[in-house]
Amino acid sequence: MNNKLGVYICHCGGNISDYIDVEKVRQSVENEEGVFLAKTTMFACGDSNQKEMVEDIKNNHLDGVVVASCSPKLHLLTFRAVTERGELNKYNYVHANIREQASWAHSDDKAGATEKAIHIVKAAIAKVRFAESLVPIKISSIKSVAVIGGGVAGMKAAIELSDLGCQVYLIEREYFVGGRVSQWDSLFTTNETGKELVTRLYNDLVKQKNITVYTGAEVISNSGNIGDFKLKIKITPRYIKAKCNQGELQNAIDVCPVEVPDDFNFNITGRKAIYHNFPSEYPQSPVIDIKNCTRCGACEKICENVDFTQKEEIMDINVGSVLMATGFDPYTPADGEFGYNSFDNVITLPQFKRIIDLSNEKLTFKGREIKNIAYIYCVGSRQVEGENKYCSRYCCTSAIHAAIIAKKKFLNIYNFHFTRGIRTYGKQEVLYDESSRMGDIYLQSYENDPPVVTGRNDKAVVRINDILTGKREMEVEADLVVLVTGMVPRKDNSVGSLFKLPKGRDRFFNEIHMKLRPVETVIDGITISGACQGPKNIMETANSALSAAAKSYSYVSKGELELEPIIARIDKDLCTWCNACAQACPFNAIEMEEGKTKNVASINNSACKGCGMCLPVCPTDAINLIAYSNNEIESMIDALAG
Amino acid sequence: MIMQEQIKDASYDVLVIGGGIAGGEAALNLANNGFKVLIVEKDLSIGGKMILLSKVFPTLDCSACITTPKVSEISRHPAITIFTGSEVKKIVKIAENSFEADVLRYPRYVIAEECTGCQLCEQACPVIVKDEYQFNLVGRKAAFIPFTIASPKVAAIDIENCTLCGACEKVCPPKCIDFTQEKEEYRIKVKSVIIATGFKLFDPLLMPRYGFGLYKNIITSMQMERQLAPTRPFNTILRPGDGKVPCKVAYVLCTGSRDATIGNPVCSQICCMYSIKQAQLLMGALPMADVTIYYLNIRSFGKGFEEFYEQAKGMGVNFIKGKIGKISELENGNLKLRYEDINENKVKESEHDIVVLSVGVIANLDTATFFSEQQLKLDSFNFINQTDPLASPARTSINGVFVAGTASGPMDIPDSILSAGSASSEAMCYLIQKK
Amino acid sequence: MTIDLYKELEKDVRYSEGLKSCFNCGVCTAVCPAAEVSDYDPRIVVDIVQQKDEAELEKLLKSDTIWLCGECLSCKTRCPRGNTPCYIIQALRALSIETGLFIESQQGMKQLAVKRIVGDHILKYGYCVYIDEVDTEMYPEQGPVWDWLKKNRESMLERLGTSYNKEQTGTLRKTSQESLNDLKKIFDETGATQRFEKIEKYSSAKAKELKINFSEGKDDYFKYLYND
Amino acid sequence: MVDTGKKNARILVFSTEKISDPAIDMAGLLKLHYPPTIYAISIPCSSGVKPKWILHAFEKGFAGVFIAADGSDCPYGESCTEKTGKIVSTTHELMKQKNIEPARLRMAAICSVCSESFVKQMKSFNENLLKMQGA
Repeated sequence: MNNKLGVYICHCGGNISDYIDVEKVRQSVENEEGVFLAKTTMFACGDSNQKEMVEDIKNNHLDGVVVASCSPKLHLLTFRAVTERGELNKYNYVHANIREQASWAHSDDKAGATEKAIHIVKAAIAKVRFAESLVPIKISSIKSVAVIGGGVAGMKAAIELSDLGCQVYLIEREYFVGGRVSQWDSLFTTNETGKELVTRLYNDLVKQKNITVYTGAEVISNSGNIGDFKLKIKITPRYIKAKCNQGELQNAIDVCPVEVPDDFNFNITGRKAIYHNFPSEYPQSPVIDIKNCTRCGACEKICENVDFTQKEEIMDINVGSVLMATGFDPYTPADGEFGYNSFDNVITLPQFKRIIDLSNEKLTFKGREIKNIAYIYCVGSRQVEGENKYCSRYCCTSAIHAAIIAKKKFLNIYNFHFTRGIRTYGKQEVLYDESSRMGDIYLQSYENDPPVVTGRNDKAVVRINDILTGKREMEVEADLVVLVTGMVPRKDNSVGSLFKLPKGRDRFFNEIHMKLRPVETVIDGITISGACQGPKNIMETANSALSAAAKSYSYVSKGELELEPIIARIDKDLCTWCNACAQACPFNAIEMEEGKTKNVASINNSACKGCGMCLPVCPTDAINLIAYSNNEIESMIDALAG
Repeated sequence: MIMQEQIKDASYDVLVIGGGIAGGEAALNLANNGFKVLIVEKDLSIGGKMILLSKVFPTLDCSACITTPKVSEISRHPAITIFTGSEVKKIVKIAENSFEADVLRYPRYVIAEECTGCQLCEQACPVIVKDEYQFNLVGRKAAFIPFTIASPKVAAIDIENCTLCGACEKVCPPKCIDFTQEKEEYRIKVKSVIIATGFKLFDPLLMPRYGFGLYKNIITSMQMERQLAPTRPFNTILRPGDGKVPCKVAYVLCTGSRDATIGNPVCSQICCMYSIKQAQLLMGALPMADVTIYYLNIRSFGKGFEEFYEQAKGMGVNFIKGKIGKISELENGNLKLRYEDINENKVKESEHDIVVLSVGVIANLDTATFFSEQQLKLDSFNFINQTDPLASPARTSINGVFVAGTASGPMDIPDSILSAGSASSEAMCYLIQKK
Repeated sequence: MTIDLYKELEKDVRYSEGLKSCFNCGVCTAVCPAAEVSDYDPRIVVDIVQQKDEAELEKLLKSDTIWLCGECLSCKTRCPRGNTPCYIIQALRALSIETGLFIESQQGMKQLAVKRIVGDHILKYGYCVYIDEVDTEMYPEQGPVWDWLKKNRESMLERLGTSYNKEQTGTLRKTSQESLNDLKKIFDETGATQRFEKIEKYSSAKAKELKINFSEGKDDYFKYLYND
Repeated sequence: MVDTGKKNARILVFSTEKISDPAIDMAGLLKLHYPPTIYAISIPCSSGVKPKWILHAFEKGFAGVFIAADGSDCPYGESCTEKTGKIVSTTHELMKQKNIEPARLRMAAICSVCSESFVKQMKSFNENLLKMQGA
């Protein structure tokens, strides 16, 4: 039992002390059993207080420390480190959350919040009395990383990790790498095309010796943990032999009688069942879309490299860390949303970008020449009624950029932007200025009065009550209506569920802390990057990919990792080996051990994850979780009840 | 004149210029992966602008709670050396993986290792000057500790304003005041450089029509930030003219941003959000206050930002679309703002008892002079040019020199941190590949 | 209208100088002295022009709005995008006269009065405003003392040291016939003369429509405009 | 304590470190208020709650116990929901033996961003417990 405890209660610069009488909390706990000193501090996490704590621990030989401040997600590790610098084992530290769970939650009831804080601190004191010095479990960490998603984020991260000396597995669900960016034409700010950027990246990628790229590949199961994830990958065949004659293959494509919508072009064009997206893409080999293939055999007759005997493969890989770069889906408007699917000249921004790329000389859609284009902004973002409350951040710039490109590439294009206030943040503002100078027209709707799309002859008419001209009702007869659709999380996010990645309010993957740990997730060893975390433009994606790569690297670089020693412990005197615990354990961490007088359960320390599922099933109450023992929990309950 | 013999040599893997949140994050990433880093910070404390902020959007975490632990981790890290009060004078690239930097360390006139931060010198000093860390809202002494959570928390003598009266020397318990200190010149050898020199705030004196500097109750957003911060100068919000607690507050967005008349056509990316944040904090601190934000477009584009904007509207913050044309002062010190309310298409005037100018982000021109023999290219707004912004945003026109944070353009804290992660990651590759 | 108003407007250098791109911040309106005393809104004018809507432009050219600007150029120095709404107004005014649309608005019609006072005076005297032409009938605000001053102007202006009506240097001197000829030439060359003729021509038509006697000088139509 | 005229029920919440605790933290961050007599003890996984702890809480005077379960988000495996459910039913039996109304123990899955649902659960649980007190 620890009985020389130091307790620190943080003001958090007002975040706590504005609602909680911090001094009263201090007075209420200073006479608790075992408390040697109890102090308040403006910023517990500040350097000077940390120094003071170190001195206190050393000078007084404290054997337990409690800091009552913010959520442990923020600063548990900070204060464990302080405890360690005070030469006390860091597991003798207990964190009390009196900010998120007291001052902020009960800012409407100062007395109630103070009362609650007192009990929370007392419970932490009760717990720290039972705390013991522990040694972290060391495990070896495999110096390899799985990067899931082969868009720009995944490719960039893979190259980086490989440069740093890791073995990298790049796993792409589609048959070609490049992701969304390969679908875009000219990009802001460089005017490099998406294809060029992607080509540049995979040229770098294939130069690296220690990157293995799997396309048509999906992770289907995951076991293991940080340092040693065991992934099963299902690789669907291309039905084309690796080395093939390009000319023959083109002929094979030409003879294929099947035509299906081309999702690379967002279904505005068709493609064959044997296809590739664009000439220079990677891998340089087409693929047979077996779901739509009728097995007519026409291609086989022409090209000897077609091989229908190829089989699905299952691969096992072993990695120390997983980097998620699964990207986003463009929002798909509901039927009838701004005329989508009601009028055939209403399309989405991604479709529009493909049309610009695919048209030459004249901008045409469904055989008609396009002159007047109406862009309706914030479709699927900033929804007043729908569930996407967030701003997709990239779309204003992207739509304006596309409008400029269209105007420069084709003659007589008139752009009308139906906005909700343009958000070309930062240097992107110059683009907004440029488009206005080129004669683009900007209109803005009131928040509760969005533009309305109706049909007239073969045109779509977009009507708006325009803020900028003093509520004037304006209408534009458009040859094409472009719905500026935002980013939404991937529809098929099964890989996220597989890794149990938590999602934020916007349903994108969530980081631990936007500023402190922006690319880490609560699942140890898994980092996130790019638009799977939330809308981002390409530059922001590259930054987050590189940050995530550096973080994943830090998990595997040393070949060894320290894990929390919070595992189950068997009381061999009480154990009667009934096998219930072993059955409850999801990690096969419990085995029978033959003792002298009886058989007992035994915990495999490196397999136990400390979930505690074995605890309630034990008929003799012979299992406790370290740091969550009966003593600790029950004394906390006593303190909270008192 | 410093004699050649006095130049001190030292070598590190990476020189990080700027000890703000971006420089600090980059240094930590590098140091945690085993590289030796030198941070050169011009100011007396590390932590940059972020350590001086109140709370951060959109989570309303207190800024100090995020910055101070990072700062203390940086200052404790065995692989990181910090020079505060120091300037990079010149950098020459000799070859790949080989740079030579001349660094000047200005004297603090206090023996930093011995100072206990007791503040007795501060009490004894008879000289009072404006406190730049409180953005001139209050005064400080010529012998002073920059601010309560400064790192290092060590006194310094502001020699420009010191009268050399010796009062501080007499009271200092460890006798660590030393007027004989001289500036030290270092020649530093490094293998790579990260520039994280941050940004400057727009100076509203350049926009006389807003009356800043002329009318007392017009302050900058940074001055309001200080009034809201935990280490605030007053224990409440006061308007400077007469010390009255304000009840009608106006925010003038795009002061010095998106404005060709002062030569900065781009959007500063942070002002909308920090103004919305301050508005929420003000409504908490002064429940009777009435806060109006005059905007052109609200740019709440980041993760959770739009929701934060909606939250502010829900709390009753007024948002009026229209740029302020002019501000004039009334006899009682209140201010009259003239604008066109775009939503209603009407010219209006409104009276406020304090006006906060939401000043924008301007390039820090210090960076232009670092390199003399190689050219560090700047973009048309004088930020550091990113030579491959889409694939390698941290790269500059000099191989081996990387940029982190707002030195390359306006960005918020999360983006700065990601940018620092990106810069450190690229620097690591550069170091490993060229070994 | 057969004429493409936008094409005409774009020919005017003041239009291209004045309108770079407008993002509707409203600062021009906020600082505009005319907006302070009327419902004049330069931002809306710019926005309409920017939208390139032929019908709206025609409405604008027929409206009172474009005649409310005082051409003080306050807007020029404040616009964050470097536009000059005032230049746009100047171009619109010129186009309104050119197309004859000015006679469709009360304020526009007054161009005739301005032409006949300021324009004609310059050609006649070399001065926009000349003492001989200022009387209390047209400018009652001068007060009765003006009648005395005007009657005794020669001796009074002599005593004040002016060169009134004399062919020498100094204020109020007589403009030589040679200079007046030069002025006329400038007006001819720059198109001012032609514009004056257009004002007269379109005004004459308007007077006919209103059944008001139209000849020259301070005729009934002039008085109708002047007293409005 | 401020006498609001109405006392709140004392509720013990077992939350989980990675899933439901972040939601409870976020409720605070968003200032979604709930009665201050609700206390959370955070554990790794909701399927590790021992029935004796729950009974101990009732013994010590808690009016209700709430298990903020991981549900299908549990990082330790699919079986969590089922196992937590089993703990609740076992404990309900034990409670009956001790004449404690089973309604005093509740469980619901609280995901890492389910702040609003947490607060709603707490308010209704509090109301119900107060009614039971009154009855």
